[in-house]
Amino acid sequence: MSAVDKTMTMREAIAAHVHDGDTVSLEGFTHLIPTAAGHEIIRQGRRDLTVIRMTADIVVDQMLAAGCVSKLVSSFVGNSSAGSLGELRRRVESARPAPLEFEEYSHYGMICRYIAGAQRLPFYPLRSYGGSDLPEVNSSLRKVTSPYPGPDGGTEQIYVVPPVNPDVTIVHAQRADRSGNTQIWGLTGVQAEAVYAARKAVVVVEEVVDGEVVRSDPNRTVVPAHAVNAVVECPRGAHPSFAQGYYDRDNAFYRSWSAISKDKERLTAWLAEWVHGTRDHAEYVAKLGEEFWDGLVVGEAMSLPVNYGRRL
Amino acid sequence: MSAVDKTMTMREAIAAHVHDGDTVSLEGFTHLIPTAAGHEIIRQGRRDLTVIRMTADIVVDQMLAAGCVSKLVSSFVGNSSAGSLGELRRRVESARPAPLEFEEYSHYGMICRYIAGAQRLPFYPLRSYGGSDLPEVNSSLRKVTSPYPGPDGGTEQIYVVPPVNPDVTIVHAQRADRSGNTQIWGLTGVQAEAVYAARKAVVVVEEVVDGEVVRSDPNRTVVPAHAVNAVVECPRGAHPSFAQGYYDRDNAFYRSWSAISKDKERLTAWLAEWVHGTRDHAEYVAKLGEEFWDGLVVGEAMSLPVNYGRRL
Amino acid sequence: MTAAAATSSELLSVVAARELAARRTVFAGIGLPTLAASLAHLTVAPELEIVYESGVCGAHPSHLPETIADAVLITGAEAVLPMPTLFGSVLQGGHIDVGFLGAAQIDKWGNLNSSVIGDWHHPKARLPGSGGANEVMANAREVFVVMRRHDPRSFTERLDFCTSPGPDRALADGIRPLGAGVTRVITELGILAREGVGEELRLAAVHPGVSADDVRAATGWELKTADDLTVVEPPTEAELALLREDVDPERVYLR
Amino acid sequence: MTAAAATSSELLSVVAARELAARRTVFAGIGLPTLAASLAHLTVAPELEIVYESGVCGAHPSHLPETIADAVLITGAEAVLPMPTLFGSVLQGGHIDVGFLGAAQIDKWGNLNSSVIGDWHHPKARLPGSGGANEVMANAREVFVVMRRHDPRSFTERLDFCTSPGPDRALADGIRPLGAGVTRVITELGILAREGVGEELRLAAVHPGVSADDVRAATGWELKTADDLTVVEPPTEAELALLREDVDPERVYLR
Repeated sequence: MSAVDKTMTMREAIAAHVHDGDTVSLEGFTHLIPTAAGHEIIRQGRRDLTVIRMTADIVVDQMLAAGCVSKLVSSFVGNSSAGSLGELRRRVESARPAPLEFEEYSHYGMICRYIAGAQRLPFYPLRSYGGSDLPEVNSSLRKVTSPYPGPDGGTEQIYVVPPVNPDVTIVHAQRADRSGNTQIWGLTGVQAEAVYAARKAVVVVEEVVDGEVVRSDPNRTVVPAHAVNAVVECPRGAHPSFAQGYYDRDNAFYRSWSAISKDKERLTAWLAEWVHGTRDHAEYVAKLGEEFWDGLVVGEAMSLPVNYGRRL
Repeated sequence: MSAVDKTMTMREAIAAHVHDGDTVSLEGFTHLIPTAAGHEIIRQGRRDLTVIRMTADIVVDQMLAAGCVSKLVSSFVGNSSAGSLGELRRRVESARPAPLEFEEYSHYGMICRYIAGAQRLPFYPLRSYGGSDLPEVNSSLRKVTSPYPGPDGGTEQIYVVPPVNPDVTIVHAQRADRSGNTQIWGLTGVQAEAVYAARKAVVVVEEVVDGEVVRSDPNRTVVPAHAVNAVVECPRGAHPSFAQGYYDRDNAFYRSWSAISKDKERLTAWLAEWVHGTRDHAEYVAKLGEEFWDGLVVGEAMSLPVNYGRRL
Repeated sequence: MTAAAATSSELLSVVAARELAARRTVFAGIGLPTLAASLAHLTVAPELEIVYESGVCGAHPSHLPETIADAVLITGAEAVLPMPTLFGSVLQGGHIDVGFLGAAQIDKWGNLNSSVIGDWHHPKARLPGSGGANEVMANAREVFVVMRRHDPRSFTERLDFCTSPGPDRALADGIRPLGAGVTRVITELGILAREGVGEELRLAAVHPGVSADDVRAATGWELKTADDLTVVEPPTEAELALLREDVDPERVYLR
Repeated sequence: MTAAAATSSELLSVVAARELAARRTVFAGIGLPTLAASLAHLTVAPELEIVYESGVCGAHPSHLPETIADAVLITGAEAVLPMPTLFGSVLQGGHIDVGFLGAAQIDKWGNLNSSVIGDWHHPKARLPGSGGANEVMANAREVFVVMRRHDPRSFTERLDFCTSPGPDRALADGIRPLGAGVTRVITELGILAREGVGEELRLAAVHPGVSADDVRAATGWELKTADDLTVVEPPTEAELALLREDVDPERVYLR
């Protein structure tokens, strides 16, 4: 029933919902990484952010290099399988130009933190971490004794993680209606839980569509409007990652990032040219050029429609 | 990659996977209730079953009346909003013709038991039950102290439920391929968790479809093949409940059940005629007649297709 | 032309709708709660969204639904969520402003019984049980109860069984609930209200022609009366017209 | 016509594929594990399903995937699951027979380090960390490790950091894992193996031309040798043909 129009520009959404010192979750597992939102955070010069992201990859390295981030919470710090993150390694290995507080989990530990945050639970149990050194460097990994007998009749212990409740979660999606009903297909990752865990949520989409499009397939809605505060239309905003059915992954850019980020000067120049040097993501897209985008075009593989039925 | 053909008849599936004394979960929340499977369990004369079902409704009352069930685990015992379950009330209120062991939860407690069972957790926390009398009559509802400080800095307690791992879970769905990749739209309930919690799973479907149909929309697959042991094609097998896009709910039958089940003789006659008196669900469907089914026909409301994309 | 006098169902629906003013999300069962929420959406709470425990958000039903899982709620809805998400992230997550609950018995603290009459182990009458009621009570910001019948057996000093406890009982058990528990009880006699922890239900309003004494006589505990007891404003012609012509033209629930 | 001699990648892929005989589900990363699983599917494990931590089950990729989340794995897949379901119900639920893991360091108990070289707080080299490795180790029935480089720095007496512990370490911490931990380590020198709790990795097989002493010298702990040490059967022409013509014809990973 709600039909509040929550659309705004990326500039407006970041200005309204990301503040210095905030805890900001950016999710999207390989697919639909909210890069354009990260770039706008850089443009607006946010400082002292705690960034939460399962796979801290290129967009995190860029935000680190731009000086936005004082703390990182993550379960994988690397450039996919394509190499290293130069800035992250400098920050962690030699505190250059500043130390980075780092809270380390495993993937499922992060997922469970989001679930606990979304479900307002004080902790979430998982069968990870037994015997690992991770609890030694992360005091948030704790044990609980089950109140039920274990398989051998004795007591059973299990590790738990605490909830995470970001000030804001930003995700990228294929489409949403103006009130924020958000549809994702292909890999849906942990986006729904990351949104529900947050105090506020910004959804960036390839296209804003009519409510009728969303409502023709309500099972496709991964995040309902009541959990969304802002909807930003930003085509190609997930580059260099991909949007299933919209454009493919820019693997060449992933491969190039190790060399760019290894050299601080080159990295600074890259940011100056591609982020600070563009007014917004539309300019970044235009600067890459149509020929470039032609290389990432995907063909058609349409889902077969299903019948939701209509009372006669 | 797996392409094992798991299709079989309902008779074969129940004979192979439901045994006297088993714990059997039948799920489907108002939508897609596996009634035909319940009827075949009655026909095959199973005894001493523990039945797990969130909303114990008509099919459970029928299985109780047929003498199949010695224990019920549930969070709602009633005929939707259409009245009472006569046999269940006789069993619980006056142990006629035999007492019924009853383990009572709330809806979310049951959901969490399935999640814990699916995720192989020793317990699952939830913010229910504080101050309720339910823990007094169900010793499985226990408390755990969080290892993290509560909102006021002190310790925080929370109730937990134990996992449930049925011997077999039976669900009804719109369609599956021959290897068991199962697609549901409309209400998806807790079917995926109930299947993953079980040692074995039987999926009953309106139609078995080609793998290509399933694979045109992999996000629609609620239960993947690796979790399924048997696929049974049984059109209209969810009657008197409904299958979104296939046929509507038989509200008249729901309304009639209070009177049928209130009178033990009438209930016995109903079972004799409609369950024992039909060889299988196809006969039950035929006996209802085409005119009857015409009354439950639904019109078309097709989902708009989405593009999954194809690498060029 | 004067509208026909309001029926009991219409009265309860209109009064409940008014109490939803400015609310955003309501967890409603089928029947009077749906009518109330639909009317509120057309009047005092234009942004109101009904969330159904079956998993439906933002329904646009073509017909008045007969169950909380009616096929007409699904087709054309904005979102249909799996039940773990609905109960975990939406309800327990704290997204529900008002939950509607019914019950066989209620006590002065707004604790509810929907499980049994008599002893649980040997009940005189076995009722449906919690369903999601225990969760709605624990997690909705507030709970509205609509009970047609107002008599001392239903409004009781002592519940036969507490299915869905209010925050006072929860706190005594060492559990801190999210919401205020039952804040409004709407009956054929009037409205009982409480604001939150530590407060009893008090008589806040009576319907025209009903006295405070009538309500006290129909209540099984010593019912206190609010300082500013009011008389319920009867349904307006506009409210009745919307209810009769737009919300339930076939009078499925407006019996 | 004789096939060209097997490259190191081909050798490792073929040997790993053979070890997958009769397995049903494998959790594989991109690269050699995918090649091994794809070859096994065509040879010794026709029912094998590759599950990817991104959420893909039953992929039918049109092209060899470049990441575990490549768009070509999604289109035409049998199921794409949300990550909580994949990690919770599929992996932790116990549905994975074999998980493939890599690591910077491994010790004799099959414990793995993929986090740091040096001290965690001031690392000489910061590595990617666990990702899902900790979960794969805890929940897969067994774990295969493919490590090209076999030298004493990687096969070490003492890990700089234990990211993904085998069952012996887990049990010492009071946690009972589901699986056996690392059961096979496949390297350019041969195969190390252990069966489960309480057992060290032993040298089980050497590649042709490699001696047990060579492997011991390349291993940072005192490596024991299995009683029935064998020599690895070289890749057959049939295996190489499938790998080269069907699995990775463009030699994306068969470098």
